[in-house]
Amino acid sequence: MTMQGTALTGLLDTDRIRADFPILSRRLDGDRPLVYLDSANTSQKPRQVIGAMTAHYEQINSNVGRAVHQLGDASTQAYEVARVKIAAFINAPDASEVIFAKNSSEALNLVANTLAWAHGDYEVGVGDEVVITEMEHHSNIVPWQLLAERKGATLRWFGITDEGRLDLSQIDSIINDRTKVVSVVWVSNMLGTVTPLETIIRRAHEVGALVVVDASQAVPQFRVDVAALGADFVAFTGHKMVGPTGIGVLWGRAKVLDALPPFLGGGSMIETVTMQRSTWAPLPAKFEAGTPPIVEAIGLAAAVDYLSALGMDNVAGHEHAITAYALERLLEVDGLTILGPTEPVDRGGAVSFEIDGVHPHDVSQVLDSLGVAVRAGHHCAKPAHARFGVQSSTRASFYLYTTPAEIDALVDGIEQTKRFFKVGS
Amino acid sequence: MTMQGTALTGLLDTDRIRADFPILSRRLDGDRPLVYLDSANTSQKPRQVIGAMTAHYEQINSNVGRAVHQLGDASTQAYEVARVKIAAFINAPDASEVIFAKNSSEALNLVANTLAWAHGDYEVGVGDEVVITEMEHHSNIVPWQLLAERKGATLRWFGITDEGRLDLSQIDSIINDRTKVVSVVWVSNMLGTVTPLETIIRRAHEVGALVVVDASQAVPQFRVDVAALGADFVAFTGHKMVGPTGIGVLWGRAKVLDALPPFLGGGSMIETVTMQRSTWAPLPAKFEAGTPPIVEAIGLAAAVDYLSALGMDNVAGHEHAITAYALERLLEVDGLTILGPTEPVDRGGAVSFEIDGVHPHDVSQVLDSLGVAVRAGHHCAKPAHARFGVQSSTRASFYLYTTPAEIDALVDGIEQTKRFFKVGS
Amino acid sequence: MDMQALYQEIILDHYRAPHHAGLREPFQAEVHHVNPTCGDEVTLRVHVLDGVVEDVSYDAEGCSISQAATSVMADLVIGKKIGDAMEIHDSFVELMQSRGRVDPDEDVLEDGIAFAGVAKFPARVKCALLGWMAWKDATAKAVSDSEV
Amino acid sequence: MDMQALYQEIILDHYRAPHHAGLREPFQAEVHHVNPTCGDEVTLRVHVLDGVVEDVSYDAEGCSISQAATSVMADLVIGKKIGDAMEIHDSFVELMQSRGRVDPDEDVLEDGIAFAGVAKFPARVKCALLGWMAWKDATAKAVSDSEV
Ligand SMILES: Cc1ncc(COP(=O)(O)O)c(C=O)c1O
Ligand SMILES: Cc1ncc(COP(=O)(O)O)c(C=O)c1O
Repeated sequence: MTMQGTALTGLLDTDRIRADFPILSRRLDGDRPLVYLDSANTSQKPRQVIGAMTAHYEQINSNVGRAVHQLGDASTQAYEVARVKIAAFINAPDASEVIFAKNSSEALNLVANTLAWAHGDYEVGVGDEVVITEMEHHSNIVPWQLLAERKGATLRWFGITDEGRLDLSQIDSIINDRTKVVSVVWVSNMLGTVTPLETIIRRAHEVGALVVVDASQAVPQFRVDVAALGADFVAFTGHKMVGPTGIGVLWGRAKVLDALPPFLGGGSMIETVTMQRSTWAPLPAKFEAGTPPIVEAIGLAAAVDYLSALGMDNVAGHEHAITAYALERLLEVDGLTILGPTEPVDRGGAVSFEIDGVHPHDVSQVLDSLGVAVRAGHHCAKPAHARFGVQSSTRASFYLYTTPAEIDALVDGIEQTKRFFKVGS
Repeated sequence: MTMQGTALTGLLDTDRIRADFPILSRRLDGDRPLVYLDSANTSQKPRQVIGAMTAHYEQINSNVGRAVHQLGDASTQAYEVARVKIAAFINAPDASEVIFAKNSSEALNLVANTLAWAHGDYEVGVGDEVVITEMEHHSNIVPWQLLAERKGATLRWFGITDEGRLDLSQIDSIINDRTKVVSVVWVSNMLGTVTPLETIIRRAHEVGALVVVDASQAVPQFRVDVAALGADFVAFTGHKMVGPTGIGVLWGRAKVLDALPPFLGGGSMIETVTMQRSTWAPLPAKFEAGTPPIVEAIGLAAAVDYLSALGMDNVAGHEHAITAYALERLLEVDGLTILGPTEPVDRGGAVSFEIDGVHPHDVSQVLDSLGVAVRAGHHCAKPAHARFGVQSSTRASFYLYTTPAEIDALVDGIEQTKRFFKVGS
Repeated sequence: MDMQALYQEIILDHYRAPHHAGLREPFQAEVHHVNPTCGDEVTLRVHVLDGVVEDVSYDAEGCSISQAATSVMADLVIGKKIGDAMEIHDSFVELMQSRGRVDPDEDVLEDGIAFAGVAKFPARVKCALLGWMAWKDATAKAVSDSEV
Repeated sequence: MDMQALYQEIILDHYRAPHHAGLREPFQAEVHHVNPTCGDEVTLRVHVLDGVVEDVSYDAEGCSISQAATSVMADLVIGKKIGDAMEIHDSFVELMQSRGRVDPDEDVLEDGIAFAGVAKFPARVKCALLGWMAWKDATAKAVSDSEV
């Protein structure tokens, strides 16, 4: 069955949207059109975002927060307006709770690192526990392993069910009085699973633990309201939400951020410096040492404008429709096994799968020769792969520019791959 | 005396160069041309750099090191070629010793942080000493204060002479057997001083200490050869060398980097990950967690191409000629005191000064109204200001596009400022 | 960018001869405020008695705008009831954050109306507010101490 | 992008039925290598005797290219003097890093010439080298151990 057979509802006007993304009209080797199904890895960027950055470099470029001159003023304003826009986009109670980092990974490490040096309430030490899940991206595993190892705390984690959901059956023992911090992914970049954050946050706060949410795949896909969510930290990354590389965001509750020690030391994060000692600037500057990713913040603000103009509910609707169609079509392929939920319920737009008899690298190589760009490997989620007894998988992932015809191209490509490697029917 | 009176030699062809920088033909308020004398804060960017980034976003954009597809390949190549170019630019023995960070500040914090968690030879603990100077940018003070405080080590520093040079008279007692690390600026962003690194490195290595060099103002200004220099770490930042924001570089000796623990944990920096433990990828990946500043690295490579095409010796020659002219003209101004060396010898292109009876903020405000952009404040060097008994200063700083006529505009502006505030002759 | 509009004569007068400068006794609270971006500093003392701002004195280092604003602030609040002084504070902050879109009320702000032009220079707004913020902070401390 | 050129029949044959697969005794050195970007893994054992590569055995998980390259490698080095085997290693590495600009020498590389096409796919070069790197590492260990 191809798209023609189904009446897909909830799709965005992809013709209009695709015209905004120069790369999508690019031709690959053999004059093949690009079928970009690797958006969970990084998204493409519209002219509006690229143009906002170019315009800044050409007309306004200057350092921020330091200069009295006109360019410095304009640059500072643009940078701070970017913060305000991003705060509004995630409904942060206050823009000063929005900290610019270089990516999600740094945002998550910022929390783990400042907890490592914290004294008092937030100190993590021997006997304390840190909770993550088996479904995490390496960027939400390694920082906590380092914290636990360095401070003598114990790392614990939730497992994954056969369906690819979090196994919360032991929640009351995994999150307990010794738990100091719980860090959980919102949407898995490998399995596509949307996790039941509400339950986890409720339990974590019951025992007085901090909650960190890795929203790297969530903020690009649906409307996020950090105030309603109730977590203490939310991390996400610019390049997955039609924004530039080189920028990520940590939203944190002011009360907690204020109580934590600084992360990186240097220019802009100080109140005063003598050779003997220094004191720290108020939020958000306290956590932004050195010249920040200025133009990247401005690019991210343009990305947020772009997403808001489409409407995040519409973006989510598109993702849902495309994912449903992809699941339906992929499930028809003989010898194909999906890792993760096969129903488009509580599920984001990343679909990882295995083809009997063909290694994911080889699948993606043949698909690439047909112009279909997917990712093969462990997708920075080795433990989740190990959970399903595999070392790697092929992943197709979608975004607001993905069309049903591209899903058809993927499925056709998979059939061709099977023929090439002489497997299956 | 104005330019007409002097035969300045060693200048670059600024007419041709300025045509590459769109912002330099911008008009400010009151239709005044921009006289940008704040390049030590951040430099402007040529079309070549902005264009390289736009082209990447429009044609190649994809994540690096993870995907088998054509865009992923091309993006990875471009990113790694950028590393190779930057390695060649500073004559690094091996490209894998070039670590991309988000700015200089992060590069310096990377070293201080990994030393804080190091075990064995590089461990810094009670009784150990860390040496910096009074001339440092806050970004090369605060990380070491944090390290010393957190590990119970002692922070020591070199003072500044009245001429604005490092006072090395006590070098053998300040750098001693207890010294574990010495971190020094190469070119002061406030005083303009070029420090005698050779002497410091020789002494530090004599006692077995590591040497970190803050080359944020050096790499933009003259040919840097890290192999010949002999330090263990060299940090610099993209945005001050006609490159983009959001990227910095740490060069480190492989032997030392290999022995240090990781800095940030996450995707790309691992060899393997299980829930129980992880192992680290070889250099440079070990120190690059998460999606790196890909497009920023490509922009920085374009910057390095731009600088190399001009020739770093020519860039240094231009800087020297302009600085000499600026010093000469500024010294003619009644009531103006230069902080830092007044001779253009071992001196970079940042000139900080005071005007009797007018606060630096007010100086820079009036200059700005004339289109002359300078910086006022502590320039992230509060201790160096305190050393000269002042809280702030006005700083003019130059780069490869600065013309003698812009220096004349500065001096005229200063005279107008004095008239406006009714001070001096 | 009209420098005359920014640097009103009143501002330059206060700058050259600031009122109430120099630290004085008695006082209930002393604070030290810094503008982290430029380094301007003020040490400021407040003495309150029976709900009235009896005295404000300070030692400040900074640009003409921050010095003059502190001087004008001291003139405005000394002798006022705390509540009234806070209202003046609020009007001044509102004026500063208006980007030039609010007309200052001379009856309330007196010499403070000279700062209307500063509101058009975002980088200088912090300068004009430094002394006021210090005063607000110190007064809050003085009040909470006297309540104990 | 010619898939036939990349996936030569020889490669697919080795992939489907790899030679010398499965860990064997005796051995002096065992190493475990991982390709961090994709997760391909190989555990590899080497036994050397009198300067000759007596045996190579392995347990590998990975794509067709990495599996086949490891199989071909074992064929090529087993029974060779270490110095000669290292030379074959060097030719193979050179071929892989040539981006398709070097003509492989069939006398030296035998089935290994089938990998000439891989050199044009930079992302797959690491796959083809995984087993070879493991062998080189293990052999170096075996030699230094036997020297002790
Ligand atoms: C000497 C010196 N060191 C460090 C820095 C910090 O660089 P960045 O702000 O890019 O981290 C600067 C510039 O601000 C500098 O001039
Ligand atoms: C779920 C998840 N967490 C964290 C990350 C890390 O993001 P970044 O690479 O931008 O740091 C990613 C993306 O790679 C992700 O998908």
